Amino acid sequence: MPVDIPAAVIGNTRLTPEYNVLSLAAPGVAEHAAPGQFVMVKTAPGLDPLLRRPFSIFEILRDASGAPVGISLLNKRVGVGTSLLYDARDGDRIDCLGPLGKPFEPVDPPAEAWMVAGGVGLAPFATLAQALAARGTSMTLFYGGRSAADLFHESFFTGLGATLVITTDDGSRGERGRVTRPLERALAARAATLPVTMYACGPTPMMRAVADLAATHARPTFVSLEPVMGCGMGGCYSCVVRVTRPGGTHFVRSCIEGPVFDAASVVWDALKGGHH
Amino acid sequence: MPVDIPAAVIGNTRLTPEYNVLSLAAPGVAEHAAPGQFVMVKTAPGLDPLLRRPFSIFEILRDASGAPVGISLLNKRVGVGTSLLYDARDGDRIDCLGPLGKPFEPVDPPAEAWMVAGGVGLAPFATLAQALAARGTSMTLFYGGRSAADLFHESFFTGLGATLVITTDDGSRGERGRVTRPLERALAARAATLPVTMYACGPTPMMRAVADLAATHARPTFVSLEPVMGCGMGGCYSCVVRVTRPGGTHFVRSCIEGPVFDAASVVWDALKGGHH
Amino acid sequence: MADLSVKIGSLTLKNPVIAASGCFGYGLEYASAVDVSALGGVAVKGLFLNEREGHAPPRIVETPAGMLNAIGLQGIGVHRFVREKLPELRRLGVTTIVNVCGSTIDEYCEVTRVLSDAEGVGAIELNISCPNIKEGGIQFGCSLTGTYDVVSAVRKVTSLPLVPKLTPNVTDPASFARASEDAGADAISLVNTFLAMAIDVETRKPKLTNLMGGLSGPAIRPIAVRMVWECRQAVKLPIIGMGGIATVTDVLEFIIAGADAVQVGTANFVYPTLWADMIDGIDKYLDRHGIARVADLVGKMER
Amino acid sequence: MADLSVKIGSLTLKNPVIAASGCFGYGLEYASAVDVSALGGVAVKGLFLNEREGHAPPRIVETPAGMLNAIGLQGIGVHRFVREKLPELRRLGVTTIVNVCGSTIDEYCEVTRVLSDAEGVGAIELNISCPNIKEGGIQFGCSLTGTYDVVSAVRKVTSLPLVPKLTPNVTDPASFARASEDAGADAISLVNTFLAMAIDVETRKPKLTNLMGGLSGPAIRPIAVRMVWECRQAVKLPIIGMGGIATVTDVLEFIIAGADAVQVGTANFVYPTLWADMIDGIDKYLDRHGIARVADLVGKMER
Ligand SMILES: Cc1cc2nc3c(=O)[nH]c(=O)nc-3n(C[C@H](O)[C@H](O)[C@H](O)COP(=O)(O)OP(=O)(O)OC[C@H]3O[C@@H](n4cnc5c(N)ncnc54)[C@H](O)[C@@H]3O)c2cc1C
Ligand SMILES: Cc1cc2nc3c(=O)[nH]c(=O)nc-3n(C[C@H](O)[C@H](O)[C@H](O)COP(=O)(O)OP(=O)(O)OC[C@H]3O[C@@H](n4cnc5c(N)ncnc54)[C@H](O)[C@@H]3O)c2cc1C
Ligand SMILES: Cc1cc2nc3c(=O)[nH]c(=O)nc-3n(C[C@H](O)[C@H](O)[C@H](O)COP(=O)(O)O)c2cc1C
Ligand SMILES: Cc1cc2nc3c(=O)[nH]c(=O)nc-3n(C[C@H](O)[C@H](O)[C@H](O)COP(=O)(O)O)c2cc1C
Ligand code: FES
Ligand code: FES
Repeated sequence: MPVDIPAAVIGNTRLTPEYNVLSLAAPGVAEHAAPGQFVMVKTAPGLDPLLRRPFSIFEILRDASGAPVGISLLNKRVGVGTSLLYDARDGDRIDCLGPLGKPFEPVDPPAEAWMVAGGVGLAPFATLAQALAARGTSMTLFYGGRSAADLFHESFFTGLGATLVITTDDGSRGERGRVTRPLERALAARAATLPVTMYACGPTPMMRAVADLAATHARPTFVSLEPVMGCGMGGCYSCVVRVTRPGGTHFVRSCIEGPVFDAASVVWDALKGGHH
Repeated sequence: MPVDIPAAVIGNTRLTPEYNVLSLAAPGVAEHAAPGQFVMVKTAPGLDPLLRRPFSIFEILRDASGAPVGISLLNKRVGVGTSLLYDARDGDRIDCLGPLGKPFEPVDPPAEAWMVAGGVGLAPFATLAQALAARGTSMTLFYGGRSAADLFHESFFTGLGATLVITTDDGSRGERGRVTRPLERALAARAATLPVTMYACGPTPMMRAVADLAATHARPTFVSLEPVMGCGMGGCYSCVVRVTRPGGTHFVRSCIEGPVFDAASVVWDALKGGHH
Repeated sequence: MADLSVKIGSLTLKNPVIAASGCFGYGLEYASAVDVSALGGVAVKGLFLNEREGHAPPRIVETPAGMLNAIGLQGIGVHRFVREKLPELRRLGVTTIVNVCGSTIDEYCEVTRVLSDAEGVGAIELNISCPNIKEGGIQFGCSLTGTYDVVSAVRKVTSLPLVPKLTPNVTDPASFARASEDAGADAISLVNTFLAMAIDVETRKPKLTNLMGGLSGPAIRPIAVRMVWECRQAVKLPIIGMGGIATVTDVLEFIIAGADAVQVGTANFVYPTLWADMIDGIDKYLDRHGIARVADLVGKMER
Repeated sequence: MADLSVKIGSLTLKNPVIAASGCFGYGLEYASAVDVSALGGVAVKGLFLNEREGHAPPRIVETPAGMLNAIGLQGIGVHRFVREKLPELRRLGVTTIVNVCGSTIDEYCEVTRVLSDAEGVGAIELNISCPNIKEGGIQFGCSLTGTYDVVSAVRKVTSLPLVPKLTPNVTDPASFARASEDAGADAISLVNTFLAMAIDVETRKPKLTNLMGGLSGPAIRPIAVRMVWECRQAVKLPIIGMGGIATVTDVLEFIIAGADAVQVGTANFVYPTLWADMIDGIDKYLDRHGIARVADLVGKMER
């Protein structure tokens, strides 16, 4: 039951010259949002740019009584629309359609949840971590960034009881290199009898590497993909991803059958077009 | 020698729900501006709206030392672009090309200058009044608005020594009715031996009425026209006005041969397309 | 409250506002956000006889005030449509217009036959104008005899209102309107998208995997309005106009130019909940101008 | 510093960036704001033999990411141009391309003859594609034989580089490129504007006095790029591409699609001082990609 809300900007925290967190007054969206869902955002009024942009719902904002009043987006500027969102100011009106898409399904104990985030791929995990914490599922966040300055909201996750494993490309925080390296070691170290469900979001090569590890170690794994999306509602067939279904592989619309997919079902060779 | 400047908004005074004065940091424009000249303004970045909009230079802004640092615009919201300028905020960047067009030629004493302004047609007269005051030319401003709330900057003109004659459509200030009524009486009352030059800007019917009075009373009169302008530089031939020239009537480009025209030369029947 | 109803052959639409084919899925996708039965109609995604994969992504690219698409008519095929979608559309009270595709005249006829035997199809929109596929479509739509042949062949197999959808990628769309009229169409719809392309200058590759795509959205509106006006001068048939409609004003512009009804495509991607305001806006305009029926506004441009 | 020069027949341009006809006056209007000699060339406003009034205003209307114009080729005629404008253009060192109009083949030939006898004309751009006037122009540009006839007739009267300017309002622009090539053109330029219209829904009147106008600006760019690419596949002639170019990226897109040079029209209205950065940007791109000559980038799209 998505709604389209002319949301007012109620906060914009610029984290780095590239990343910001944009807070939007959008009660109707916040109310029904589930972990991993997204919104389609009109980054400017008028026709330039014309189309909306998809963003994961980062945080659910609540008032003093705990009632959901809005959402925040973790935005990385990569082009026109994300630059506009970076520059947005309090009081700007930003149309916001959602919540959209299939959410993550948070796993229950005794299974553990391992989240794997690369860069802005952290976005869908704040809400997932809350849902996992509420179930008492123990969780680990494998979080990779380019450098220490590009890692955010760690205390939010540790505050929920998550274990953090950090990597950076330049070694300025945590282990130097890919986030899949410590993940691989952790998978190798874990007894097959102890269940783990993995959740990954980030650059396509990272998600693919996680999917490969998942296959090798036979762990259920869900990825949140980020193809170009024209409508977010299943109307345009622009966002298709090739997945294995009974009877063969098919292009399915990731805005309504995703963005979260079982990593084992994704035909990775057919993935193209995202900016990651 | 027009320049194109990415001017920063340094002030926006909303006078009524329709009118505002927008101040722009644009030293290169301010420096060379003459009374009655205009600028072409990009009301928003990007492609919506695509074209610039023409605006009279209302005031020349100066720093403490008197050096020109910017200009202001008297803006009336009538559509997309003027609404954007109404909503502009400090720090917004607004591309500003100018100064453009043929200026008013301020008349010298003993001639008197009578300015006739209707609504936002006041815009080109602030700079003209300053130039007239500098020459010691005595001046009268006939200023008509819809109501008292729609009359602005009167003290600016009286401060320069101008006599003010006010009319409003609803009679809430000054005489009720058309601004051309007191003008007509004044023309009738003035001896033919006492020279007067008239300057008019406002809705086309008003300017036309002034031109008719000018012809009847044989007074040199200049009008500042406001046709749709695509470029402001003489490039597109969109802004043509039909005027009488040696050898017949011709369409001339009002951005470079105007916007100020000898009222007697304008073929009023051929005027169309402005919003006034 | 003005009379907003529109007749397209034997079909009466509640109002002139139809969701454009390919821009509204099979209609059901929007049922959670929109009262789809309140629309004048829903033109569903183009259907061939069998399922189709469509092109490899990226399938769309944004352009100034528009977008290119090369979806390649991914679809579930007419049989699954009739089985899986049509009953639900009927249940919801949707006025369903089916966009029919084919690689051959036989396929157009066969798809139409299946739909004519099904319950709940309001009209057939013959897609002879998709610029994104090699076989079928555009090869008929860019030739007058091709248009005539496919329309008259399909005409023979159905009594449903038959609406060929014309391409703008021709010198004289009005001649295609006439060919459609001659071949027995009940109405025409136009425009489909403009064949176009975009290149990534860093990679020097086309931005769409398919190389070319169709341009839609507000960018094309002035051309589409012109074509609707030209067709209005050429034929008596009802015209369903489209191309870049995003606001009530745009709808009215098409109607005044000569469209009996309109379709909204790309704008639905941006504002999927625009429908109620748009329909209401037409009503308000008619009331304000003292016009009793929307049909009285059609083609009423003055000079 | 890459080699930006471009050959159009016997004419060498300093760089591929030309001001489009009708969008830069006679060039001199911009001399106070721009170093007009630094441009690859200036295509001046279309000229008939005699002066022309043009259409009654309003002559333009803004549209989404574009504009319509129906100027109606107001102009001073070729004789006054040669007398009053050409000497100053020569003095400023402008590479002048004259956009030649005609109501008849004879007029095209006569205007061209006058220009061929004058000093300082770099090339003739044959405007057979203006959508805004009834006589001349488009009547040649929309017919293959018309195009062939006018180009070959003008070819006989001049040795200046001859560049027919093609209309996009046809089904297959590439066939017009071939007809031009066959008729002896030195290059082709495209696209002129798209025939279009806009209606004021409150007055129900066309927004342009002339009813129809030509659509230009970024809105049309993806269609123009497609047409340039199609023509590149069809002819060996140099191609001057245009339609919605506003940035260096747009210039490069046209070059990669197959344009040897480009023209910038509508964007000049918005950013009249864009030229230096645009030319510099091409140079920087070529350096960054290790391409020595802009000519080496022409048509180098990869699949
Ligand atoms: C379900 C989903 C959730 C997402 N969540 C987030 C998030 O939380 N935070 C965040 O910063 N980004 C997120 N993204 C990516 C974000 O949508 C794109 O970065 C954004 O659309 C780019 O817009 P732009 O105007 O800045 O870029 P453009 O100027 O349009 O293009 C710049 C680059 O971005 C790529 N791109 C353009 N549109 C999209 C698109 N719709 N999806 C993916 N790539 C695109 C282009 O291919 C190009 O390379 C998400 C994407 C999806 C599909
Ligand atoms: C030399 C000159 C000086 C001007 N000075 C001022 C000024 O100081 N203050 C001020 O408020 N206005 C001034 N104007 C008028 C101003 O340019 C228009 O009001 C403005 O362009 C409308 O833009 P918009 O986007 O708000 O309107 P749109 O949404 O584009 O259109 C709304 C209405 O305005 C009319 N319009 C559109 N463009 C123009 C145009 N370029 N010129 C005239 N009418 C137009 C349209 O016909 C339409 O009826 C001046 C115009 C000229 C030519
Ligand atoms: C993503 C997309 C898919 C489309 N698919 C179809 C289709 O399947 N059949 C069809 O006839 N037209 C299709 N069209 C064309 C639209 O129905 C419409 O003719 C065109 O987009 C112009 O209208 P608009 O500017 O309102 O989008 C498609 C358009 C888009 C943007
Ligand atoms: C106001 C205006 C006037 C034009 N006049 C002419 C002309 O006289 N001759 C001509 O060949 N093209 C003329 N054109 C077409 C342009 O040269 C160019 O082909 C077209 O505008 C597409 O380029 P653009 O999108 O960069 O403007 C004119 C275009 C505009 C906008
Ligand atoms: S984004 Fe339109 S169908 Fe998925
Ligand atoms: S506004 Fe372009 S010529 Fe005057």
